[in-house]
Amino acid sequence: MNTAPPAALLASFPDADSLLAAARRARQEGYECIDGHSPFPVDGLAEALGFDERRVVLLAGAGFVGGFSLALLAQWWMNAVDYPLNVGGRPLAAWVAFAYPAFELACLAGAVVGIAAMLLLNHLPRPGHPLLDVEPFRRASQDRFFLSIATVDPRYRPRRTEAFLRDLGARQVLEVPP
Amino acid sequence: MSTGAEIFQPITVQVADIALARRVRRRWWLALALSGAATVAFVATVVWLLATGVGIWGINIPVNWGLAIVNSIWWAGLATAGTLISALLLLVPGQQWRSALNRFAEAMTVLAVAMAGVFPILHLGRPEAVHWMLPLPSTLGVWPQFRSPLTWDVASLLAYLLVSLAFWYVGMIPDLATLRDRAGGARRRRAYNRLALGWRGSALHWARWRQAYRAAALMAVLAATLHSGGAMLFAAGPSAAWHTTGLPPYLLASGVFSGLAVVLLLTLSLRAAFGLGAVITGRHLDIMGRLLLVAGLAFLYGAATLAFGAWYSGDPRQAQFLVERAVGAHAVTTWAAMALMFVPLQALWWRRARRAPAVLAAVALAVVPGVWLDRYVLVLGGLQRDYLPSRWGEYAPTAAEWALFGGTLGAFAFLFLLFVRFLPLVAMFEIREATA
Amino acid sequence: MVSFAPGRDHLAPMRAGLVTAAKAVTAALAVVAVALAAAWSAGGIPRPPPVQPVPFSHAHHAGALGLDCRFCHSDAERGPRAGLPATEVCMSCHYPVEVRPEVPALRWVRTARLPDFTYFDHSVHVAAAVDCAACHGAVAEMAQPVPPRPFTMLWCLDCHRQRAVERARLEHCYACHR
Amino acid sequence: MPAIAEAGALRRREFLRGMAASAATAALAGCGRSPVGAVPYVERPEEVVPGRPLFYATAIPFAGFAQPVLAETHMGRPTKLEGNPDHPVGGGATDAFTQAAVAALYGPERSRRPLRGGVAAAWADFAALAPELAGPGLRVLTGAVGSPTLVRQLTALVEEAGARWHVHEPGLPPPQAGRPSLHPRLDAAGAVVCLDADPLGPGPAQVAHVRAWSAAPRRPLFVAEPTLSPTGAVARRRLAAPAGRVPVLARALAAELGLGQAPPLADDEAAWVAEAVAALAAQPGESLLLAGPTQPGAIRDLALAVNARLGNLGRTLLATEPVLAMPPGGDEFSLAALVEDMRGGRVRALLVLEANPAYTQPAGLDFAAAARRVPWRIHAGLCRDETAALCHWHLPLHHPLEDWSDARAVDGTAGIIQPVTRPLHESVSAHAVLAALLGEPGADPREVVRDTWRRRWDEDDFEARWRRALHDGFVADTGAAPLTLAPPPLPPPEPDEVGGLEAVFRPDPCVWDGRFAAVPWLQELPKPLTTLTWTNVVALGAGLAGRLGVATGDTVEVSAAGAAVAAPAWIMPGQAEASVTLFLGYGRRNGAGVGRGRGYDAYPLRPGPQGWRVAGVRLRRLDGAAAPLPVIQPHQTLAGLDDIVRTVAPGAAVPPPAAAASLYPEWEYPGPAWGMVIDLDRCTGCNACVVACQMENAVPTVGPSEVAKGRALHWLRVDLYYQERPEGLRTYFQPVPCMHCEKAPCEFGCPVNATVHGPEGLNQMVYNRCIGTRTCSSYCPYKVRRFNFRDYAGAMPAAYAPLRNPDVTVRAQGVMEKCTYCTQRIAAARIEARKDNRPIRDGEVRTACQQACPARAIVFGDLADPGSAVARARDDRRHYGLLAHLGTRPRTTYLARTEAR
Repeated sequence: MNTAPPAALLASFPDADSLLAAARRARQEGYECIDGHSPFPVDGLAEALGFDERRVVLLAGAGFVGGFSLALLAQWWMNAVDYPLNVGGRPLAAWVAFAYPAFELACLAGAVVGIAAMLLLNHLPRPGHPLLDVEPFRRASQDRFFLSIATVDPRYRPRRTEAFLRDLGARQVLEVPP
Repeated sequence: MSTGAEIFQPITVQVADIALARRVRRRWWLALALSGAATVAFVATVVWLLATGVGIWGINIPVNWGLAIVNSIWWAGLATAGTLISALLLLVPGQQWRSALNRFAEAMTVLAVAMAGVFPILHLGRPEAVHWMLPLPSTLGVWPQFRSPLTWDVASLLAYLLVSLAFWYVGMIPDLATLRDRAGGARRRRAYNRLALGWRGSALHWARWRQAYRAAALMAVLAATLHSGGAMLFAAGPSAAWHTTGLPPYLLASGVFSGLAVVLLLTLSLRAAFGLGAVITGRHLDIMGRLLLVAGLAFLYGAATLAFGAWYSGDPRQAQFLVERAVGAHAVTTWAAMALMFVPLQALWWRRARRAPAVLAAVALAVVPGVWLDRYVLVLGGLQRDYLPSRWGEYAPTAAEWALFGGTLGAFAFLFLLFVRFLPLVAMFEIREATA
Repeated sequence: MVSFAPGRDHLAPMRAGLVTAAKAVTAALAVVAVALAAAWSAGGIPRPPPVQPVPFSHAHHAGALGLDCRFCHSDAERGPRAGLPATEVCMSCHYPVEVRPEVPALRWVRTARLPDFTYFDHSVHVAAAVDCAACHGAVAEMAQPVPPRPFTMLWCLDCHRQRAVERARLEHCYACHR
Repeated sequence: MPAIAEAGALRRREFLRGMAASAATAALAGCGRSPVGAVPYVERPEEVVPGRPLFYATAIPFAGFAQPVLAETHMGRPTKLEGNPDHPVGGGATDAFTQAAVAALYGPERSRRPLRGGVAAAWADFAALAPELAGPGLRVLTGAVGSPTLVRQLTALVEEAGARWHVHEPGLPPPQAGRPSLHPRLDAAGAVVCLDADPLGPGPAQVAHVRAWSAAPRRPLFVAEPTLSPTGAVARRRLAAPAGRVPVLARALAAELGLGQAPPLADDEAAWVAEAVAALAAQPGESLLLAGPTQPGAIRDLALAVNARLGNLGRTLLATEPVLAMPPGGDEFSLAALVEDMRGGRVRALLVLEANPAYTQPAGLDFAAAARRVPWRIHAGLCRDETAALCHWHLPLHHPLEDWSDARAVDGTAGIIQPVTRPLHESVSAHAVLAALLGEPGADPREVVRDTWRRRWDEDDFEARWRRALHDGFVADTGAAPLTLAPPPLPPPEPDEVGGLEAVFRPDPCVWDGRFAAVPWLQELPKPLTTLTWTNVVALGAGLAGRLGVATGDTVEVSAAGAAVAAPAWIMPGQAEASVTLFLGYGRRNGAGVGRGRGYDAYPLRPGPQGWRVAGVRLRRLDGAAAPLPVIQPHQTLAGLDDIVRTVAPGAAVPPPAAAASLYPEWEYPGPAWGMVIDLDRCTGCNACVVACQMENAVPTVGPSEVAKGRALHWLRVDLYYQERPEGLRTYFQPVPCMHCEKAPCEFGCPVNATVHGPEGLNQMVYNRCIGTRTCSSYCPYKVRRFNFRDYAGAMPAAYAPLRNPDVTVRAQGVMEKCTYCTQRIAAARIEARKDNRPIRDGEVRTACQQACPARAIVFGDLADPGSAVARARDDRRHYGLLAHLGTRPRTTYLARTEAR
């Protein structure tokens, strides 16, 4: 047992519902630096922890629109402005034709931007996160559900918080090493 | 109350241990060796081709597109099915059926698109100048020509490949984390951790991940639909046999049809190989059977519509294309295709047949080559009987062309085997979600 | 709410490294681009003049003596190639008729090279009052002239696009290619 | 064409010597990379502007007749031959053989140096030996001879040295000594009937005849012949009759006109004769009956009598003194007589001058065995052919483009042949060889030729006339002197031919009697009526084939009089059921370059040096799979599509197409809008345009295996369609170059802008941008694009490199190529016009195909200029665009074929 204060407390729960309940309680208690960890996306958990954003979706949409217009513009400039050539008597600015690759590239841009946004906002990749050094936490990607409260949380009190977690129904409460 | 341990552990163990198993079955090694040999042959043929040029193929004027293009659109068609199963069904609310299949269906898609992309490059007269199809600035000051359906094809193949690759990988991240956490050795653990980007199942991460995943799915579906197996390359040209708006849906339908058959084959073989009966249940097979039947009928309808249109158009040449198809040089191929695609398919009207792996396998094994033959007839039909009888010509593929086709089959199998061995071939977290 | 993300981030240096690498690459590309652009505008990387069979100075003949280019390169206004003066042309100035020695055919080394796959006609450019220097540089100031810039397609196009009464006239492929 | 002063000509050859190096480098200049070194002249000739071609008037002899040409030379190397527009014959047009003659100049099959017993020898040695060969024991065997100088030398040899002169011309019947030459005037004839005659077919007079016919191609033409010929193909009414049956038809026809007794006829024959007679009688004095040179002399006399009766003599049928010279005495100087003498040991020395009896000898005439009894055998020719292999001495001769000589055109007009380049090999002039035999070893051929003309012209203005002759390419007013023919007595009727199968012989339309077998461009030239290349076949009728169970490509054995040949069969439309056709010129054994061992040799079946028909033929199918034949166009029917070759009744108009609505913008085409109109009434499928295009645009050949794969490279093709109609077989020729569509599907198919539209309406193909996706060809409804599946240009023998037109890019492997409307010619005209600030004149730009066409079927020019010939042609009632309903707006359009129904 090292003397330094832990980085966080980690409470493990048997199933998603108890984790969800625990998360709600913790919020009511006023805890702020809390997070849930589950082997699959638990509906409502993030919202229960106060998550409320659509940035990823919006950015993906922006990527789609941006990609489309950029591709359209680039094609028009290349084929109609920079080197206009009579190609089979077709119009120089063949928007209908340009729309096809533009749409495909828009799809690419939308997907890439969306995923990139997700990774950036999630601060991923981060293979070295201390949680990953906690032996039991390995179950978090398999069959266990965890609630973590960081020690930096203003409402954190070593004894009280641990007790709080226990009477939330946590199977065990662990200390995350700093 | 049942805890996560009891519900989730079995599936996790079963799937994860396929990738993590220390000892590998001999069958896997055998398959890998075979497909590896085919891949080597493929590379050798490519080298030969690049050294001597497309003159070693059977192509000519008028039939200047041969097996290469047939294979390309065939592979591209297969791919669409994977996208449909995983991405489209993901967007359909309230169904978890896909979870058992989507992962390797996506893998199939990614590999198939890659194979589809190989041929257009190999078939160039001067492959060394392929980069001229991309908008790269140079002292020539000349740009690609974006009215060309071929440029469209380059763009859409590229987009489709990257989108489906991204979609596949993002969906795999949480399961890679599972592998990390079950991996024995430190090195494997580190490796899977890197691949999983340090995923720790945080609620917020899940939330944003879900948004990104769905967005990617939508993009994949759009890309796949528009690409429709490179149909534009044919439909946009003036050839009487191709010049119809019905062609893209036709190619899309047949692509999905053949793709579903391939997914079905993969499903059955993986299910048998790894005893995944619990994960991939009879219900999955039943639904796959229904889907295959529906796709087949849709394609049949499409084919009928095209034929009717050709006849109804009153254009002698379109009619002539029909006749040529039915009784011409490739009549045998045409009817073989029809028989392979639609006769065994009818078995799937019966529930019993749909739940019998043997029957399903037989049907799928007939459909896949059937659709390939249909592609063959389609491509040749547009070229060998063009507007002027003086330019009517024939075409016979050479050994080099067959070798390249076989080579891509081998390469596909090789890469897929590696995927099966080292990556989670079923979306574990989705099944957890479904069973919870 | 705040996601649980305590201090120890093993990947922070990696991400930082990535960012710096990205910056470095971009900078490098920019530098190269600028250099190339400069090279083109300034006429590329000038080659050193080759060793010619006789130490002939253009600076002297065209500069000091003020001979017209066409005095020696007389084909420039008659045909596609400017041509090299027949040895008798040199002789006509350098030797009086009676003491004219027997000379072998000279073998010059080309400095101005027409790019592959292009057809250039001097006579029509002369007729269009294109100054020789426009392509060959200030020959009158160079003892051993080398073309000031590589004859790239873009460079030809620049001129064609400016001079043509009607752009398409000189911008189309068959203007130079056949 | 610059005037060539004598001095100029001399200086030209000097500088050519000096230019050797540069000429070599210039040869490479066509391939893109410019040479590193540059060698200026020491003294420059005025007329040479580097990069500009020079034209010299000369002639190419063919079967004794001069084909007048202008030779285009680049820095001293000939690259192209055009007809001589000022010449009374041909009016600037040429035939396929003449177009390919320049290729023969560079042919790798040409022998490099004199040989004695197969080892290199010196010309001087022969010159030293020659005088002692001259004498009564000397025999000279030549082909048909029309060259005044050659005739003078041969006569001298006969008269002074007592030598004997024999003539053997396998492809053509030689004029009987003393008989006048007959000149049909197709332009003057209002109706023509041909009895096994093929005036429009290949031969020395083809250009003259086709040009005359094209004056009004819609005249009634009746043809009865055993095998389809170009003349039969354009006939209004054609009867397939065995050659043995033609005499009967002739007598019936004569009887109808009151000459002799009418033999019994079959119904179709009677119908044909009735129509023919009606047409002849309708315009007495302006009709013409032609009996083919392959028919017996009696029938030719009969035809003459009929023409006399119709009053055609002197009007549509002219007679002149013989154009070709013959040794006096007829058969005594034939090849057979020579062989007889050789066998009898009466020949001490034999000089074979540009003839190849060892190959072209008829059945049963063992030339080789007989020749072995001759102590001195000398062969003089371009190649070391079958005959050369039998001779002690082989003397390489100059190609006509390297030589001084003279010759007479079909109308007798004489012309001087002058060298336009330095000899490529250690060859000599035929005149030098004969001069050596006459005891003047060192004679300069130029002086020999000048001597001939010095004797004809008075001395004082000789130089002027000589210069003029060189400049013009012909000597004015030297046409053959006309004679008035007395109508010959009616020949006694011969017994009718008994039935049974007959074989008729024809020179191959592309390699003639075998002399052109080494020219790849002629080997790959599709035979006009089969589109077959690189080989010959036995043509037989569908009915006969059905009876024997023979399919096209099967091997059949044709046997007659003990001899037999095995050959691939070809089911020929319009073939008389009772006759099969064998084509000469294949199965070459020596000195035939690429032609060696191709096809089968039909000579062993030939009854005599001039035998055109052998009766009592047996035909049987040999076992073995059908061989794939290198055919350019496998499908030769219209498949019921009536929008490809349009036909109209005389005076009728093609219904105007429904205005093709277009969503696309109208493009402005400032300045010249190039366009081409091709008149299907005029085209006789002679293929001159095809070879002209290949020579002008440096189109390589691909070889038989690639042709069989469907990879032929001709930019311009002549589509061939057969159609069985109630009124008989119809044959259609449709030349198809690039259509240069204004809404070109190929262009929008190209992903890299390698083919785009120019401001003058040209569909531009940029080879160095092409990456070979072949989308353009897939999208081209006319399939006029050709692809370099392999490195065809690089695979050509290096010897042909100097033949390449330096103004045209050499296409690499993997790129598309196609007709460019000869853009290099347009560019040259554009530059000249720009230099003196004027628009390009109508007719200033002429495409190679247009220039070569003897029928004037191709018109090219500026559509924007309403006065231009092409614009006027577009206003013709017969004008239509091929597949115009596709909305491609082709710039190349057609005038429909007129058909009396």
